[in-house]
Amino acid sequence: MWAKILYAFLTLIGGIAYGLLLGGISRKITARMQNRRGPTVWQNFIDLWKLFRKKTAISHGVMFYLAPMFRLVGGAGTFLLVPVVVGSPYLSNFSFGGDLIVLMYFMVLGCLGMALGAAESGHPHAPIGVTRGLSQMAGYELPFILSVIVLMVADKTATLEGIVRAQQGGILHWHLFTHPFAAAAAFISLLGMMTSYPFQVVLAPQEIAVGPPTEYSSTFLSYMFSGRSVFAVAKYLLFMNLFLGGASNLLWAFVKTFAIFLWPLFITNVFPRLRLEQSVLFFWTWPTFLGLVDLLRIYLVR
Amino acid sequence: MAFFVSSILLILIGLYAVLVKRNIMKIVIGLSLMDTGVNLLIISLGFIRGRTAPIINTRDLLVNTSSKVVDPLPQALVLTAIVIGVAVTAVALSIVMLMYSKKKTLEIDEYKELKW
Amino acid sequence: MGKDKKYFLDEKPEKLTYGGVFRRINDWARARSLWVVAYGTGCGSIELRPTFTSRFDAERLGMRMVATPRQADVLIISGYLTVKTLKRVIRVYEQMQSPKYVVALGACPINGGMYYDSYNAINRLDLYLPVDVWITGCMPRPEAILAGFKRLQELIDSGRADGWKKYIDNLDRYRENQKKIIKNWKMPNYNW
Amino acid sequence: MVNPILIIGITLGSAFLIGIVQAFRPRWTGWIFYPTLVFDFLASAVNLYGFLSGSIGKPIMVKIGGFPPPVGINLLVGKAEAALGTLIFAVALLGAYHWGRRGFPQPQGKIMVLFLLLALGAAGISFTGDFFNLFVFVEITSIASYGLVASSRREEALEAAFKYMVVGSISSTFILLGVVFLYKATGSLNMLDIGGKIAGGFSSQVLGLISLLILAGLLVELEVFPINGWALDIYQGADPVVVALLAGAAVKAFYLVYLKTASYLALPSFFKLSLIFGGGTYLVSQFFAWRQENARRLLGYSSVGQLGLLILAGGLLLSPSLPASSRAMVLAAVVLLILNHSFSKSSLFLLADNVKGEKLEDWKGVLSSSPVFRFSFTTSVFSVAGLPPFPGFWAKLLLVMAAARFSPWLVALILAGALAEVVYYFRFFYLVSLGDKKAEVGNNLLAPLVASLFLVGAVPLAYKMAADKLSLTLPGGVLVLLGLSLLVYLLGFSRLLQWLASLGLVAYGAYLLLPFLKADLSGFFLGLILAGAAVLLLATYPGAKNLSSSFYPAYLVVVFSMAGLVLSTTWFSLFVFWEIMSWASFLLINMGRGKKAAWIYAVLSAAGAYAMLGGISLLPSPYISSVKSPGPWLALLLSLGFLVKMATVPLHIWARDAYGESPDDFTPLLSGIMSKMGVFGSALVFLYVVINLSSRSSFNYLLGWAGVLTAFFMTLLAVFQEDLKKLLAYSSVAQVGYILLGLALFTPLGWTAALYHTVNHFFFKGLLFVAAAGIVYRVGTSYLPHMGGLIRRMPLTFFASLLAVIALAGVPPLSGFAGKWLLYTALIEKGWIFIAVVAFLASTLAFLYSFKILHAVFLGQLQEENCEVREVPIPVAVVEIILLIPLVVLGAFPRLILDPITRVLGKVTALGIPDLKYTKTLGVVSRLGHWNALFLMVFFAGAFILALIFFALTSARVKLVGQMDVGYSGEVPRSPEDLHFGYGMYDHFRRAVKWLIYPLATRVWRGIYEALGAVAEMGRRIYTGDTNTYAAYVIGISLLILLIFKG
Repeated sequence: MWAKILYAFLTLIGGIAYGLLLGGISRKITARMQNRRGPTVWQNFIDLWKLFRKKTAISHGVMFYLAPMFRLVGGAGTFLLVPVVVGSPYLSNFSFGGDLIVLMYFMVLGCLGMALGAAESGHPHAPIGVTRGLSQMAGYELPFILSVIVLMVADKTATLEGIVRAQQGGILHWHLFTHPFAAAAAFISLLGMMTSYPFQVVLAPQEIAVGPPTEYSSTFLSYMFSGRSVFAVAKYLLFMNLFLGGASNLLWAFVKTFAIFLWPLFITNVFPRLRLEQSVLFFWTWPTFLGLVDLLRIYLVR
Repeated sequence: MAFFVSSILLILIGLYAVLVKRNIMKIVIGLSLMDTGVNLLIISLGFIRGRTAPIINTRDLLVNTSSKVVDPLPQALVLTAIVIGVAVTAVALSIVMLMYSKKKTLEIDEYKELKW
Repeated sequence: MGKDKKYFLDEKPEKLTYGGVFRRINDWARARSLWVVAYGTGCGSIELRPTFTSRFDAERLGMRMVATPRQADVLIISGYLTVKTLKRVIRVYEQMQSPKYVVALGACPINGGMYYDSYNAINRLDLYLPVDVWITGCMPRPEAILAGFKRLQELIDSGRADGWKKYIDNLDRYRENQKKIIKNWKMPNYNW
Repeated sequence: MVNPILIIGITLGSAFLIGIVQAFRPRWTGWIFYPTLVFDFLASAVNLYGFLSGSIGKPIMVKIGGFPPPVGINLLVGKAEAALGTLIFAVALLGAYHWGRRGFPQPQGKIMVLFLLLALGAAGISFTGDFFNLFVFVEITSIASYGLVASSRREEALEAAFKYMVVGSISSTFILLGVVFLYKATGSLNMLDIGGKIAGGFSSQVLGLISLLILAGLLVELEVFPINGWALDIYQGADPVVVALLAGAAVKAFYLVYLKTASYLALPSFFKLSLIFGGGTYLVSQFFAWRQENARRLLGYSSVGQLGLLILAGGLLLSPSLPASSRAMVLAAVVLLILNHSFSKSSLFLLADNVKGEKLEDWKGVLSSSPVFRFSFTTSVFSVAGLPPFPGFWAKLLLVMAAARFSPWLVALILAGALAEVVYYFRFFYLVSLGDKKAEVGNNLLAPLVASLFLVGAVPLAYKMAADKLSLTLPGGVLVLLGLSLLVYLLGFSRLLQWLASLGLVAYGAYLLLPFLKADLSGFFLGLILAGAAVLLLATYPGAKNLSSSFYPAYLVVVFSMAGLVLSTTWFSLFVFWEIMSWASFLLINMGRGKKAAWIYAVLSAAGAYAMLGGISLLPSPYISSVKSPGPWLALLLSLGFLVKMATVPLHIWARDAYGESPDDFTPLLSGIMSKMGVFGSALVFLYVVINLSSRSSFNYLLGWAGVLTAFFMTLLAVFQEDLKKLLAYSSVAQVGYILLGLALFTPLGWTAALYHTVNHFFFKGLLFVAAAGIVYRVGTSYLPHMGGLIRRMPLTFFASLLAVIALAGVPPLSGFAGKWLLYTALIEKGWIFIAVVAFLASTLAFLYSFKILHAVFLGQLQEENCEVREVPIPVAVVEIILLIPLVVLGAFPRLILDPITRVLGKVTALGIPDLKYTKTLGVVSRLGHWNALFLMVFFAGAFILALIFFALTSARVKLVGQMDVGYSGEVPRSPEDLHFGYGMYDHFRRAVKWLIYPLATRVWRGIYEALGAVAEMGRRIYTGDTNTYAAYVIGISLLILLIFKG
C-alpha cells in the first residue's frame, strides 16, 4: 500500500515535470512556427520557480486561498486515477479508485474549486471567464461523452483497464481505428478541453485578462500552474488509454502522449478565436455528428 | 274542432308576441294570450258534443250524470289555471311598472344589462 | 469608519527582506522569467510591440506579456507620464507582487523630454517610483529595449535590482512626492 | 311523525297572517315568520329522522279532503321528500336569518310572505303526489320567485325577474298542457296511479309526447343549456339571499320531481335525454365560467353546471342497463351532490352578499379580511370543486365509479367538467387572494359559516356513504393525524405554539406510524417523509416571520396526507390522499408571492389527478397490486398525475413559479419530499401496471425519454434563471427527471439509482432550499443579481451550500456522485445509450448553474445594502448542519443507503436486488466498472490537506486584501455594483442555445388555455340578454326535445 502511494507520488512528480516540459516544448514549437527562436524548453520550470519564490501574495478570502489547492489536487487526482501503464504495478497509479465515470466527474472537481476561488476574487473578469469555461465545457462535453459511451458500450466495461485491454493485439485494434468517428469526435473535443485557439475565449488574456486566474499571483499561481500542467498530462494519458491502445511501457507512454500533445498544438497556432456561442454550436454539430455515427453503429450492431 | 283551432291560434299569437315584439307590454299581453289559449284548449279537451255543462242545475242531471255532462275536471283545472294566470299577470304588470319607473322606457332592448 | 475601510485594505505594506537560502537560484530564475505589464499611454508602446514579435523575439529572454499587474514582475513605463496617468501607474505598481521592477522607456521619464515644460507632464519619474532601468532615446528602438532588458536581467541576477525594496522602505517619502503632484488623491492610502 | 300537510297548511296560514299583521303592526311580522320556518324545518327533520331510524316504515300518504288517492289530491312523503324538505327549510332558515340581520327590503311583511311561499312551494313540489297539484306548486314557487327576485328593485333584479317570468310562464304552460293531456290520455292525475298504469302496460301513442312536454317544462326550470340564460341573469342580478334560496333549495325540488316524473312516465328515451342535456349543461357551463369576471354570474354558471351533473346522474339512475350496485352508488352520489351544492352554494352566495362589488377584482383581499370569511369561502369552494374530504369529492368519486360501468366517455365527460370547474374556482380563489390590502367585507357571516360547518359536518357521513359503496378503507392513524393537524389551526393566535404543536404532532405521527416503517417501498418513503418533515419543520421556526395562521395546519396536512398516500393499498385511498395533498399544497403555495403560480399548479395537478381517477375507474379492482393486463392508455392515465407532480416535460410549466414563489418555509418540503410522491406513485405504476403491459419496454423507453428530457431542459432553464428559488426549482425538477429515468429503466440498478437519488436529493435540495429560505429572510430578496459576496456575512450557510452544490453537481467525494454513477452504469448496462448521452450532457450543464448559485449569492462583491446582513437564524443553521452531515458521510460510505435500498428491492419481487458487489480495494463493483467512495474521500481529503500544509509552509507572505482591491487597469473601483458580475451570467451561452430554451410548452399550454377561453367567451354570447331570444331558445329546444326523443 505504502509502496503504491510512493510510486504514485513519484509518478505525480514526473507527471508535473512532464507537463511543464510539454508546456515549454509547445512554446518552443510555437515560436519556431512563427519564425523566432522562442524561450528554452525549460522556461516553464523557471517561471514556476519564480512564481513559487515570489515574496508577496494577496488573497481575497477563504475560497480564494483554497482554490489553487483544489486545482492542484483536482489535476493530480485526475492524473492519479488514470493508469500510465496498464497492468504495471508501479505505473497504474490509483486507478482502482474508480472507473471512467468517476474520472469524468473527478475531472470537474479541480475546475469547480478553482472557479469558486476565482469568483471570490471579486474581479468581474474572473466569473466571466468561469462562465465561459463552463459553457464551453457544455459544448465539448457532448462529443466527448458520445465517444466515451461508444467505447464503454463497445467494450462492455467502464474501466480504463478494460478499455485498454480491449485494444490489445496490434495497432489496428486501437479505438482510433476501430471507432474512427468516435475518436475524431473526442479529439476535436480535446481542443476544447485544452482551451487553446480556436477555443481560447475562456482565458482571452487580451480581453478579460486571463479570466479566472486574473487576481492570482505568486505562489497561488505556481500551484495553479502545476495543477494545469499535470491536468493536461492527465488528459493526454486519458486519450492515450482511450484511443491509442494505452502504453505497454513508459517509453510508449511518452511517445503516445507526445503525439496527442502535438494535435491541439498544431491546430492552435493556425486558427483564430471563435466566439463562445460559435464554439458551443461547433461542438454540438460536427463532432457530435461524428460521434453519433459511431454511436448509431454500435447501437445497430449490438 | 273550432275550439282546438282557435285555442291553438291564440297560443300561437301569444307566442308570436312573446318571441317577436320588442315592447314589454306587448310581451306581457302575449303571455296572457297564451294563457288564455291554453285555458281554452283545456276546456275544449273536456268538451263532448251534445252534452251540457257539469253543473247540476236541473233534476234530470242527477241520474246518469256522467253520460250527460262534459268532463268536469278540466273545467275545475281551468279555474285554478285562470287564477294563477291572473296572479302571474298581476306580478308581471307590477314588475313592468317598476321597470318603467326606473328607465322610463318599455323597449326590451334597453333591458339587456345582464348577459354573457 | 469610512466607506473605503470596508472595501479597501488600509494597511501599510510590511518591509521585506532580501536573501534566503535560495537567493542565487531565485535571482537566476527571476532574471530569466520576466513577466511584463506594459503601461502604454506614451509613444514607447509603439516600440514595445515589435520587441515581442518574430523579428526581435523578446520571449527568448524568458519575457512574456501578462494581462494583469498581479502576475507581472516588470512594469514598463512607455514614455511620458502626466499627473492623471501617474495615479494609475502608482496603483498598478503597488498592486504588483514583490519582487517587482520598473523599466522606464525614453527620455520623458528621465527629464520630461520634449514635454519638459508641459503643465502636467512628470519630469522625473524617479521621484515617484523606483526605476530600475532607464532606456533612453526618443523613442528607443526595440534593439535598445532588448539591451535594457538584458541590463535588467544582469541587475536582477546580481541582486542589485532592488527598487521594490527601496520603495517599501521609503514609502512615506515617495508618497509625499506623489501627493505633491497629485493634488486630489482620491485613491486609498495604500493600494493592494 | 309530523303530518306534511301541517307544514304546508301552517306555512300558508302564516303567510296570510303576515299579510294581515303587516297592515297593522309591520314590526311584528318577524314573530310569525321565523317560528314558521323553524317549525317547518323541525317538522321535516323529525320526519327525516323517522325515516332514517326506521320508525317510519313506508312513505307518508296524506289524503286531502278525505278522498282516496286516484281521485283526490294527495301528498306523498317518502325518505327523499323528507330529506329534501329538511334541506329546503334549512337553507330557507339560513337565508331568512341572513336577510333578517341585513334587513329585509320594505315592505318587510310582503317579502316575508313571498319568502314563505317560495319555501312552501318548493316543499310542495317535492311533497305532492298529484300532477295538477304539482303545477299549482310550481306556479306558487314561480310567482314567489318573481316577486322575490324583483324585491331588491335594482334594475338588474327587475330585468332578471322579467326574463324569468317570461320563460317561466312558457315553461309552466308546457307543464300545464302536459298535465292536462296526461289526464286526457290516462284519465288520472295521481302520480302513483299513472305510474302504476304505465308500469302495468298502459300505453298510448301520445304518451311520449305528453311526458316530454312535462319534462321539457321541468328542464326549463332545471336550467339546462341553452335555455338557462334567465337563470344566470337571476344569479347575477337578484339579491344573493334569494339566489341562495333558489339555487340551494327550490331547484332541488324541481330536480326531485323531474326524477319522479321521469320514472313514473318511464319512457325509454328519458335517460338519453337526461344524459345529453345533463352532460351538455354540465360541461358547457363549467367551461363558460372560465373567463367570467362577475363573481355572482360565475357562481351562477357553477350552479347550472352542478345541476347539469345532477341531471346527468338522474339519467344514469333512469338508465335500464345500470347494475344495481352502481345504482346505489349513483343514488348516494345524488344525495351528496345535493347536500354539497345546497350548502356550499348558499354559503358562497351569502358570502357574496357581504362583498361590496360584483366583479372578481372587487373581491381582492377578502380572504385576509376575516378568518370566518376565509374559512367559509375555502371550505365552500373546495367542496363545490370536489376536493376531499368534502361531500362533493365523494359524490364525484361515486359518480365516476358508477359511470365507468356505463361508458368511459361518460367518465371522461364528468372529469372534464370537474377539471373545468377546478380551473375557474381556483382562478377565483387566486384572484380573491391577490393583493396585500384587506378588502372591506360585511360582518353578516354567521349564515355562511353555518352552511360551511354543515359541509364539514357532513364529511363523516359522506365518507361513510362512499366507503360503504366502494369498500374503501383509509389508514385510521393517518386520519387521526389529519384531524389533529386541522386542530392546530385553533392555535392560530400564536405561531410559536403552532410550531411546537406541529413538531409534537410529527413526532406523534412517527410514533403512531412506527409499525409501518418496514423495509419495503412504503416504509422507505414513509421514513423519508417523517424524518424529512421533522427536520424541515424545525427550520420553519416562526420567529418574527409573517406566517399565515393556516400555514402549519396546511403543512401538517401535506405531511400526513403523504404518509397516508404511501401507506395506501388501494388506488382509491391513494387518490384521496393525493387530492388532499394537492389542495393543502395549493393553499401553501397560495400563501406565497405567486398566487397565479398556485392556480396553474392546482389546475395541472387536478388535470393529472382526474386523469388518474379516470384510469382508476377503468380498473376492475381497486387494489394497487392487482392490475391485470392494462392497456397502454390506462398506464398513461394512471401515471399522468404523478408525472405532473414530478413536473415532467411538458407538464412542468407550473414548477418554476410554484416552487419559486411559494412561502420560503414550505419550498424545502415541496421540493425535498412532496415531489417524491410523484416518484412513489410512478414506482407503483411501473411496478404494478406497466409490468403487465404488453408494450412495456417501449412504454418504459418513452418515460425514460420524458425523464431525461426533463432533466435536460430544466437544467438548461436553470442556467438562465435569475431568481435563486426559481433556479433551485428548475434544478429540483431536473433532478426528479433523473429519478424518473432511473425508475423507467426498470432494472434493479436503475431503481437503486432512483431510490438513492430520492433520498440524496432530499438532503441536498432540502438543504439548499432551507438555506435559500434563510438567505431570502435575511437579504429580503431572491433575485440573484442583488446578492453576492455573502460568504463574508454567512460563512456557515456558504459552507453548507457549497457541499450541497457539490453533491448536486454529482462531483465525487460527496454523496451526489453515487446516484450519477449508479444511473449511468444502469443506463449503459440497459443499452439506453442515447438517453445516457443526454443525461450526461444535462449533468454537465448542471455545473453551469451550480456555479451560478454559489457565485451569484456568496462570491463576488458584497453589495452595499447587504453589508449588515447577519448569518441565517439559528434553527435554519441547525437544519443546515443536520442535512450537511449525510452529504459527507454518504459520500464516504454510500452503503449506508445502498444496503437499505437493496433490502427494499429484495421485497420487490419483480425487480430483485441490484448486481453490485462490494470489495475492499475497488469499492462498489458493478458489471461495468467500479468506484471506491471511501478511497476517493480519503484520497481527496488527504491530498488536499497535504497540499494545504505544504502551501502554508512555503508560500509567499499572503495578505488578505479588501474586496475592491482588484487589478482594475489602474483604476479605483467606485462601488461594488460596478465590479459584481451577477446579471445575465450566461448570456453568451444563451445565444448558443436560444433555440433550445424557447418556451414552447408554456406557449402551447397558454395557447390551449386561451383558445379554450376564447371559445368559452364566444360561446357565452349565446346568452344575449334578450328576452325574446331566451323565449325563442325555450320554444326551440322544447320542440327539439319533442321531435328527437319522441320515440
